[in-house]
Amino acid sequence: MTLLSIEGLGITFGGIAAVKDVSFSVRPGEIVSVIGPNGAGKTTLFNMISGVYRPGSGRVVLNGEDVTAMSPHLLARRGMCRTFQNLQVFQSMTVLENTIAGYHLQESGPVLADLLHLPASRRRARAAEQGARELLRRVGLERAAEREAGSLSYGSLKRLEIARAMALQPRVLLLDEPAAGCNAVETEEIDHLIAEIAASGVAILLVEHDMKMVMRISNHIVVLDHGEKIAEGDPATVSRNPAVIAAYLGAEHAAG
Amino acid sequence: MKTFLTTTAIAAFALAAPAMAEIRIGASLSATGPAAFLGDPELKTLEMLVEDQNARGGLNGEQIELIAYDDGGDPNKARTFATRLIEDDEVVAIIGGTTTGTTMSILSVAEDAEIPFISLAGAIDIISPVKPHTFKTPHTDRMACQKIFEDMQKRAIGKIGMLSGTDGFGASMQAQCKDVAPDYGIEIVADETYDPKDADMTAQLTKIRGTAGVQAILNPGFGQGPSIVTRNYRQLAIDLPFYQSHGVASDGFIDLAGAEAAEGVRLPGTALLVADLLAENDPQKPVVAAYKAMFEEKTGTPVGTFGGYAHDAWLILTDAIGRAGSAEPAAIRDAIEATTGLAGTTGIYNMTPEDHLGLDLSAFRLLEIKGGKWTLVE
Amino acid sequence: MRLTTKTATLLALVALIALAPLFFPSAFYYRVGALIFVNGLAVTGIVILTGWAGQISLGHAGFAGIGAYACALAPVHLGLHPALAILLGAGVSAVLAWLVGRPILRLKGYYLGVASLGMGILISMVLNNERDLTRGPDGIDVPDLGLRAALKTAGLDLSNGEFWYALCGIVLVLGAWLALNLHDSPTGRALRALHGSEVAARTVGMDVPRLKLQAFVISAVYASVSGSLLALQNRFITPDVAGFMHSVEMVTMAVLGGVGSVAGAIFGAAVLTLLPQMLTVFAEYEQLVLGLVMVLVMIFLREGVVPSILRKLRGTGE
Amino acid sequence: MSELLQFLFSGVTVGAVYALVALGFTIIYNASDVVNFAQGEFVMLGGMITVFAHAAGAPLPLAALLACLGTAALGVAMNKLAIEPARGAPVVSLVIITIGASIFIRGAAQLVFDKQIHSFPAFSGDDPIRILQATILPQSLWVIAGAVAVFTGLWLFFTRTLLGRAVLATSNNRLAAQLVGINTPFVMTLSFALSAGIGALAGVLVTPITMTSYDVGLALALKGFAAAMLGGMGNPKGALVGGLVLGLLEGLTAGYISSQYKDAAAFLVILGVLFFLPQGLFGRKSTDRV
Repeated sequence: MTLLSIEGLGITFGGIAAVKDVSFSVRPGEIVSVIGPNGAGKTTLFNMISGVYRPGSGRVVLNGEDVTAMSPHLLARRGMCRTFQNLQVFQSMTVLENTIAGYHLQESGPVLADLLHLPASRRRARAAEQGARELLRRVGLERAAEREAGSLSYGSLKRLEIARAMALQPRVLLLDEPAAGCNAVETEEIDHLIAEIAASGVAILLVEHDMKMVMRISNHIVVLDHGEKIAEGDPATVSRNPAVIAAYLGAEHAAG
Repeated sequence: MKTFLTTTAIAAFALAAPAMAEIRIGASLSATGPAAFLGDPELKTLEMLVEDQNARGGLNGEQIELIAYDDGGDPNKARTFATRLIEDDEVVAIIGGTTTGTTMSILSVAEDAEIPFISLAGAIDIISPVKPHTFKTPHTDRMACQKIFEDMQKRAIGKIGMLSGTDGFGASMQAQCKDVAPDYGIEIVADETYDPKDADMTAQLTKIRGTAGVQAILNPGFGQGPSIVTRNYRQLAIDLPFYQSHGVASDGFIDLAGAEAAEGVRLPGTALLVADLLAENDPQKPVVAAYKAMFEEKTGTPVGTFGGYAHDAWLILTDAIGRAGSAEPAAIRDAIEATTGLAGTTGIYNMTPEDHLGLDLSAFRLLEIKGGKWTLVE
Repeated sequence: MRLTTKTATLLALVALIALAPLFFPSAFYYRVGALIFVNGLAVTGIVILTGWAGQISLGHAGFAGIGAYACALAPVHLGLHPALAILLGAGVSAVLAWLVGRPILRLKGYYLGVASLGMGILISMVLNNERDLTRGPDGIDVPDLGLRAALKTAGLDLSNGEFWYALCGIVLVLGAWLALNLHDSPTGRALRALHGSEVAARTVGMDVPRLKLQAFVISAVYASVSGSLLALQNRFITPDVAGFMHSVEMVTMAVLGGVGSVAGAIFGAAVLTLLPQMLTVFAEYEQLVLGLVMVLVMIFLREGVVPSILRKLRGTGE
Repeated sequence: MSELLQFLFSGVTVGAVYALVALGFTIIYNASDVVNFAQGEFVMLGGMITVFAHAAGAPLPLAALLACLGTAALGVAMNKLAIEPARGAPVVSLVIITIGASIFIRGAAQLVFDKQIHSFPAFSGDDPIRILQATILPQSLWVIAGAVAVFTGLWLFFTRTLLGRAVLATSNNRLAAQLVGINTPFVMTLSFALSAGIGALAGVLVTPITMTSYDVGLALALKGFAAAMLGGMGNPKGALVGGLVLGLLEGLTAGYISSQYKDAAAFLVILGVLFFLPQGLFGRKSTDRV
């Protein structure tokens, strides 16, 4: 059963097609990775799926509902959440508060109750805090809970973003380079975390540069080059695909 | 620099030793801000007169201490300073309120504390209805309108256009003129406004000129606005009689508008502007000449109507303290109310319990600018 | 930890308000205190809008103007008790903020600044020009609140200065309490989150436009009540209360003291209210010194006085 | 018809004043993302220094030159003493610094000069130029020419010169600009000198029309800021067009609708434009990169 399906998604910037006619689908509990050389359009694709950009063409269907270009906060209500390649944590808030923010949909209520500090408001906030502390334990940040997020290391921030996204109890989680900039130990921790989340039935869509990690944890891989899907399949199939090899080699030649 | 030092010395002194056997008089003036054009000469006048009075031995044998604050034209600040003058500085009387807004803020504080208060602002509301402790020296804007309309009547002008500033001065006079115009058989057929900081008023003037039947134009306002209007008047070559208000009654207006553009402009002014033209037996002549000489020597800038208001407030206050022989607020108040035949720069003051201004229309003199000089129309 | 920040702020505030009169050299200082509290209230609203939600407004004095003129006009024209007029003003401000906020809060940074500036100028222009209603730039009398007389018959005889000091102090504590409640509530967290990263806030399900609008409306109500208290206290009000300078003053107070914290903002209000009173000894040099103080504070305590000093006290160990 | 023309002349005169002030904002904004609220004081200084230098005996052109150079030096001083020491502070703190600086300059001006209103003779006399029964003053043409000249200069500066591009690069990313070898402190100093100089030039050109006093800066800065935002902050074309549009709106509203609400009309149009074009008429479009 398909949870998220991407149907012919495309967008142009200033007349140049950044992403062109990309389709694939994700099932619950599945880890689907999108790979491709730099500038292949992976993050742009993510931004379209998560409602940050409005696609020029195509559809995004979530659990049978057309959610194309829907605002991210409405997608969140429908169970889709994401992390960001260039970290979007709430820098001046504490680690705990960052995570509690992920519980926003559960904890938010009438603003008047918040202003008056009514029991209902406190109850909601307390429940969110308990959940957040539990999540921080899961990602190994419980000891940093009261620190200002801006003071954390890069790897910790990556985990914090995942914790915040998990707080939504999403059905679909989009992770944009969760291991970028992390050392081997941190990468492995994140690796485990992702597998664990998928095992609980969450559909995961991943953009990642660390090929070893991608090959290790993905059920399905989509390869983009110059904005177009050039291959798709399980890790073994994709890694033997000549078009994929050419794209990566070509990219490396160009870079070298 | 010297005035700065004295003010600082006085202010510092006031903080250090709050109870001295002196007559303490308070002032809250708009020495800065949008009404600085009025407040600045007022403050300079008061400082100058206090110094002069003390040099001549003070009043009733006591030295006078002036505690002056700059409210920047902000009514809220003016109220705070009024409270400070009464509660903290313990003054026996207050001069000030450069604008109607600041005056109205000081007024209720002074009335509550039963401290005599002499305002330097124009609006008629300040003294009508009469409040026991509040007086004022300038003519009301209503009187300015009447003086102008009297002259228009003589020239058989029945339909006029008005172009008023949107500041307190312009807006208040605009309303008063509209109110009294019917008494003089005058109809206001065009009624336009400008912001005091506007750079060009030809659009409004063009509109007024295009209104059918306009026989003259009246421009209530102060600051640079009326100068720009006057220049625009000439630019558009409008040949209707042109009236300004007492808000521009100073030599600075002629300089700014240019003698050529200001030629033929009429306005109600005070004796101060035509000191040299006054008849020898004019009761205002000595006081006007003395103030003019003193102010111009001291500051190097020409006198204007507004400094004159402060001068007259000072005159009324010191006259009252002298007659009362006491510096008790209640005694001063009673003495001010009994002021009779006191010649100031603005006019001859005759206060009564029903009239806390004490001037009539005769105090206004209708002036016309001719060849870059003020002349008397009568 | 977070609880103590809130209680500490409130306790310090209550203690200061209650004990300060013991040190007043004269009754005049009740007036200064009451002004500090009125300004502190408006600035607390700015903390919510600017400090937490990260949205700037250069037109909030407009709401103060609505609050002030509601107290001047509603008792005369609608026969409303002045106390109810405060509520009416707050209600009108809230509705106006809601209507205006929807389109302008889409704008960012300076563009939001100029749009809110335009809104403020439109309000002050109406107050200036609609003479028949507002009596124009020369201002209008405001009726007596009547509470002081009521207290007197109940046996509590306060001078005018004492009464307004106490009333404004109580309202400020109340306003600070509400704001501090909000800070650690779900809504407050969401506001601070969207300040940190709007896009991340949206992806965790926050309805960003709605949250911004809530902050805008709440801060408008703070400004409005502050304007009402000023008008009732002065018994007279002019359109200056809605002027651009007053808006800038609010923002300056907040930033100077520390726009991120309620305590900082109230401190900023206290400094900028007291400063002109202290600078009178400088006479003509007053403006010069005022400008200099602002520049120096922002250079050396760039996050505002209170947060910068707290940070230094805690040490830069982190 | 002649009325319409007169309203247009009035609008263009006022609009050119706004445009000149608005143009002064662009350089500092482009270099530092800071809207300098002391820009109006630069305009005031241009007028006041000229007035007092002229009164002291300097011929008008020399007085004007002195005013521009003196104000530019003051701009540099402001950058060195107030902006540079606060580098890295939040933008809102920097804006408060510029407000503090403007209060300081105004306070100094009232001491050094005075609180009176001043003017000096128009460059080419006061005889109006008559076109189809409408008239315009020669000084208005000077102001319009000044606005166009400053606009052209800035446009060439930002698009054709290495230095101008360095200014833009500094604003885009200060660190990156330093890495590619741009001397960013120098760029900032230059920006303040240019902005202040342009402000002073504006003051010199407009004073024969608007007159000047120590406190004219604020009102001019406010209108100039609004004009710059209408056009799109940072873009010289936006400043020029924004200023002229604002002036024309005021002139036409005063002429045909209500002089009382002419400023209201201007701000309503600004609100309307920003509703459809959140970056102003010619502002750069920015997208959040995530």
